[in-house]
Amino acid sequence: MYSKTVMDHFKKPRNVGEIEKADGIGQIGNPVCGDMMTIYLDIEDDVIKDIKFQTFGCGAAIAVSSMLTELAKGKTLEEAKKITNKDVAKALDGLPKNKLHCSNLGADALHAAIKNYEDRKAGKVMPDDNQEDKHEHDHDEKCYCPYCDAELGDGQTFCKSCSLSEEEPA
Amino acid sequence: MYSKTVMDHFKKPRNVGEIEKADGIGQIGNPVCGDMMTIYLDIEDDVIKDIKFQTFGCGAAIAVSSMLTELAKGKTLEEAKKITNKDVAKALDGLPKNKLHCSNLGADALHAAIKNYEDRKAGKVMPDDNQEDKHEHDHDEKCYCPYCDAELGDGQTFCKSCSLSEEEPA
Amino acid sequence: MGYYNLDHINFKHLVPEASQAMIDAIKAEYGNPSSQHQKGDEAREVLEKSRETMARLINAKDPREIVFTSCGTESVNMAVKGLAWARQDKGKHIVTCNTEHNAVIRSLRRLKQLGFQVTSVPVDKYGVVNPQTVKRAIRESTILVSIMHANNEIGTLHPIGEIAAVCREAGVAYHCDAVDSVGTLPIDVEGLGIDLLSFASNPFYGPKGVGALYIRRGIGLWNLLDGGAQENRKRAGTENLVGIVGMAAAAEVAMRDMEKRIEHYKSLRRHFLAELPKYLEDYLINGHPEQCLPNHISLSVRHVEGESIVLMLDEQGFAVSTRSACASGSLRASHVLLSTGLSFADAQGTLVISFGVDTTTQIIDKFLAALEESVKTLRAISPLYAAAQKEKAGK
Amino acid sequence: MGYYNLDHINFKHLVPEASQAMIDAIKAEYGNPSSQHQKGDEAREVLEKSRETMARLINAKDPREIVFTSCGTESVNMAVKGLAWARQDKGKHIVTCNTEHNAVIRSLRRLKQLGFQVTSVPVDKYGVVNPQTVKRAIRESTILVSIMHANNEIGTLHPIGEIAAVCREAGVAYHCDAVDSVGTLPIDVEGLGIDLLSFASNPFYGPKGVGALYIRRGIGLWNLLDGGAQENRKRAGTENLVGIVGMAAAAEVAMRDMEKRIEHYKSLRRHFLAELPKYLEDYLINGHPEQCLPNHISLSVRHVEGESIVLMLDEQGFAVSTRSACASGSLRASHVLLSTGLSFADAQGTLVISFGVDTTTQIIDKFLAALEESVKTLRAISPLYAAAQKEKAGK
Ligand SMILES: Cc1ncc(COP(=O)(O)O)c(C=O)c1O
Ligand SMILES: Cc1ncc(COP(=O)(O)O)c(C=O)c1O
Ligand code: FES
Ligand code: FES
Repeated sequence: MYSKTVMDHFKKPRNVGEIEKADGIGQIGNPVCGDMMTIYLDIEDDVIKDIKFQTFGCGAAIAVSSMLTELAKGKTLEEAKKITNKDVAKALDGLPKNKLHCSNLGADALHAAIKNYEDRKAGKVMPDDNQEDKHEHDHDEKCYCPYCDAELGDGQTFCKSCSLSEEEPA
Repeated sequence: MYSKTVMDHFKKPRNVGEIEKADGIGQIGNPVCGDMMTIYLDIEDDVIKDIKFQTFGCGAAIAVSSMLTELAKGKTLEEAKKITNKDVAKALDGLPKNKLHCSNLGADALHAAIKNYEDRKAGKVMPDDNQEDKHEHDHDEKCYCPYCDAELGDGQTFCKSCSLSEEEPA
Repeated sequence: MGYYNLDHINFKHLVPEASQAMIDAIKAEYGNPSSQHQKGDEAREVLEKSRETMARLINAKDPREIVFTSCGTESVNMAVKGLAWARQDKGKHIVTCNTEHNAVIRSLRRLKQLGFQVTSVPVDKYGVVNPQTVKRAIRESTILVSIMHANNEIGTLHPIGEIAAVCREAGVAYHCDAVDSVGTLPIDVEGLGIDLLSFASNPFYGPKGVGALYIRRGIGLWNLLDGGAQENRKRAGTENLVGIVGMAAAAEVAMRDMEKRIEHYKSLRRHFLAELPKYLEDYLINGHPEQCLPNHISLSVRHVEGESIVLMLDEQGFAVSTRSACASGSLRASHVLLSTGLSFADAQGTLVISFGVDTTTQIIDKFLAALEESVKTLRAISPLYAAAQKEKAGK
Repeated sequence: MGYYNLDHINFKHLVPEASQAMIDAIKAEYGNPSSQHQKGDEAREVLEKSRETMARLINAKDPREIVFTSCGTESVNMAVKGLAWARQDKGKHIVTCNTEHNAVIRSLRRLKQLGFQVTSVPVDKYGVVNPQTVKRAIRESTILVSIMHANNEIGTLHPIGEIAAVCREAGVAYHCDAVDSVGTLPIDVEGLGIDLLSFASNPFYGPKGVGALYIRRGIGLWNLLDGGAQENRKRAGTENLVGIVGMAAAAEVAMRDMEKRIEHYKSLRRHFLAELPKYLEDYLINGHPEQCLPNHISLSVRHVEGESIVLMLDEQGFAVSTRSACASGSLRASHVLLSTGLSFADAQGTLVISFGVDTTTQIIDKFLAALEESVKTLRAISPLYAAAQKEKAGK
């Protein structure tokens, strides 16, 4: 099901943990979705000196987090902003179709953390404000309902026909 | 599928053939139905001295004809009239459900032949008039559509839902 | 006493490759292809490899266009009902022909009960549908055409490429019940432009009770079996992996040996038809003389009834049938034979003789002798034969 | 490295009797049960003997009340859709519960697309339906109640006898999806008064992809598979005789060993639950503590996600699952767990552990050690665990 690279990053995730006084924090996903990811950045001269993550999620989500931190480490913010979800999936030698959704969390969380750093610098947010949960889809990388593989539109996390309840119980 | 007795009568049918100057002839069934049976009677002092049959039909129909002639041979007309389809089936150690239909031909043909004899005596018909094709069902012995095993009403040979054509071709 | 199978349309033995593959699969104890762990991976691999084999067998572009089912009947029901439901908003009219298998006929009858309309087009005396007749039957509201490839009673092949072209032009989906031809004759769903193709494993010496449906990419169906996510979400239910593996193994052999088998069948058929007049008179050969299954003969023996011949031949060690067994239980004259213009009596006297890879000309010769014998006995009992003889004598 | 199966709800090996029966069937080359000759007779006999075994397994009065299918899903689809169609003139309302298997849920969703109405009743925190709630949900137009026996995710058993009584009183047909209990627990369709009962072969160590449906005499269904005359005209299609024979052999063993197996399962379950606190904290056991499958444990490990635990345990040689595989492919929190009141996060962290006849307390001990290890690793990564620890420390 998973590529060797995915399994390697799942079994030995790189850069796990929290950075005590992080310069930027990005959090994305929620348990409803099944995945939650927090990215911590330590930034010096607009370069990502250190990056750590915490993830609640499936094997793919953990591997994506790990790979993402590897890709971002040492990069300038401008470079890091260009990392896409597709890059992460590619670096992992691909992900199963119904996991592409999860993989989309990775770059989103990184970008959220960078934005958090920039917003703090601009005085827009207090250091411990949490970033909003946002889950947009790239237009080049389609996103699929984790339930039925139907293609999802922007912002959707499940396709409509897979909504849970049949009818209000009597 | 068939009992030993059925197979025996099928393989070695008794009383096959035509009686040249028969005193009574009964014919029943038609090729639409898949079975046709002709019974020839040689009657002396109201006793069936000889009986022969010709049958176009399945294994069951042939065995039924053969067994019927065995049962009827030597009987008085009054006795022979009492032979039912059920008696024939019973003497054959039973018939498959979807063959009960065919088995109903046997006694019907015999009764038709006796009636033909009596009608001739009464001057109602010429010796070579064919009896009408009649296929009624006893009320104690249910009859089933040979196509779908649905129970049939009196006079029906196939159940309505099994009628052949879907719709007139374009 | 030996027992010879000349009823291959209803029963084929397993090729050794298939039975070995099945026994291996039983012993391998594959896991559940849907589960998340190692045991599941292994099973998934075997399943997907089998799917690829199926795609090759009918030249499907993408293995995901193949869905495994539990038999030809399920494939047909899934295709016909699934398409009708999926497109019911576009229209409720379906075109078929008069000689389809019961799987198609009764699926359509079911749909009629749910408000669909069906037009059944006639066939010619060989049992062939004219594509132009299909074209004329298509209306604004037509959503589906379902016309089989090889007919299971008379062996006739319909011009499915031309029918597919007519459907393509009209924007109507085309389903082809190819249960009796896939694995025997080459089929190319891409080249022919077929949208839905039903087939089964046993006709090419695979296990019974395993089938598949080809669904062209982009053709949407409602599932017949709703539930879990198996078969790319097109057919729920735990897979019969043992059967699927057997089907794939049989398909590999079928592809390898196809030409050789066809040659063999053709020579048997020629032999049979050439010898037959020496043993029998007053008979008819049904179906198209060339456009037909190479291993199939439909023979109407006049003045006797088919089941009684089958029974008598069975006693002598030969299995043949009156019509395809899946339709049996019916004692009525075959709708297929009547559609080609046969009389009721002749239709009732019809045998289906079908050859297999093991059939030889020696077996055929023995069979013909037994047939001669049986028919003689039965004609002696038959009132129809007696009448025909009298008529002849009268002339 | 050894590999231990603790995922028996998704994958059971074949009992030797079943695999031997299947291998024998493959070698026996049975004919087609529908054909008219000797080869057919033999096959028919084997088929009918298997049907009698099934009838004994669930105490059906008459073997003709059993129809063989290709899986549990087919049985469910046939029962639910077939009854709905057959009774649509009487009414179009169906009652079910919130924790059914996808086979039922999606069959009902399909029927909704065709104009039926569905009421889904809630369950209590153990996942049990209250028969009185079912009674209140029944309306004038209700034609069918479909409520499962053993839930496949949490193992909870519903009071199906009481539900059957409610249905009987209301004149409504009762279908029970008993895929996960038949062959494990005694079931008596006569005694309980069930009208339709779906079951499958693999849950009692028979082959995968074989199932059966019990249809009480007098209950009319529309066929799901229309076509030939097989299965007493209730299910068309060439039979998977190899699978059916395997199912029957497994059923014989299941009947013989049922008590012994249940005792074994119960002692394993006791051991597991007694030992668990030594290895793990912050967890929940889902389902009813007594009215449940004896070989099934649903365990929610808080603050970690289930699939990642499964994957990690797989690496260490243990197969478990997050939920029943037939539902997998879904990454969403389980509707069953949410229905019992679990939070999304806890539901995401749920494992299904299920024992088989070969499971031992030694295997369970090894498993628990591996589980402890895996959970520790994953909690170290988890933001939810970190937050929970902070909160605890703060208090
Ligand atoms: C409760 C329940 N119903 C139905 C099914 C479907 O059965 P199958 O996978 O044999 O189609 C399952 C699957 O295991 C199940 O657990
Ligand atoms: C033309 C045709 N279609 C469909 C079927 C049904 O296939 P199965 O018996 O595998 O369900 C048959 C039966 O052999 C057939 O001959
Ligand atoms: S982000 Fe993985 S399923 Fe929603
Ligand atoms: S009398 Fe035999 S089928 Fe009609």
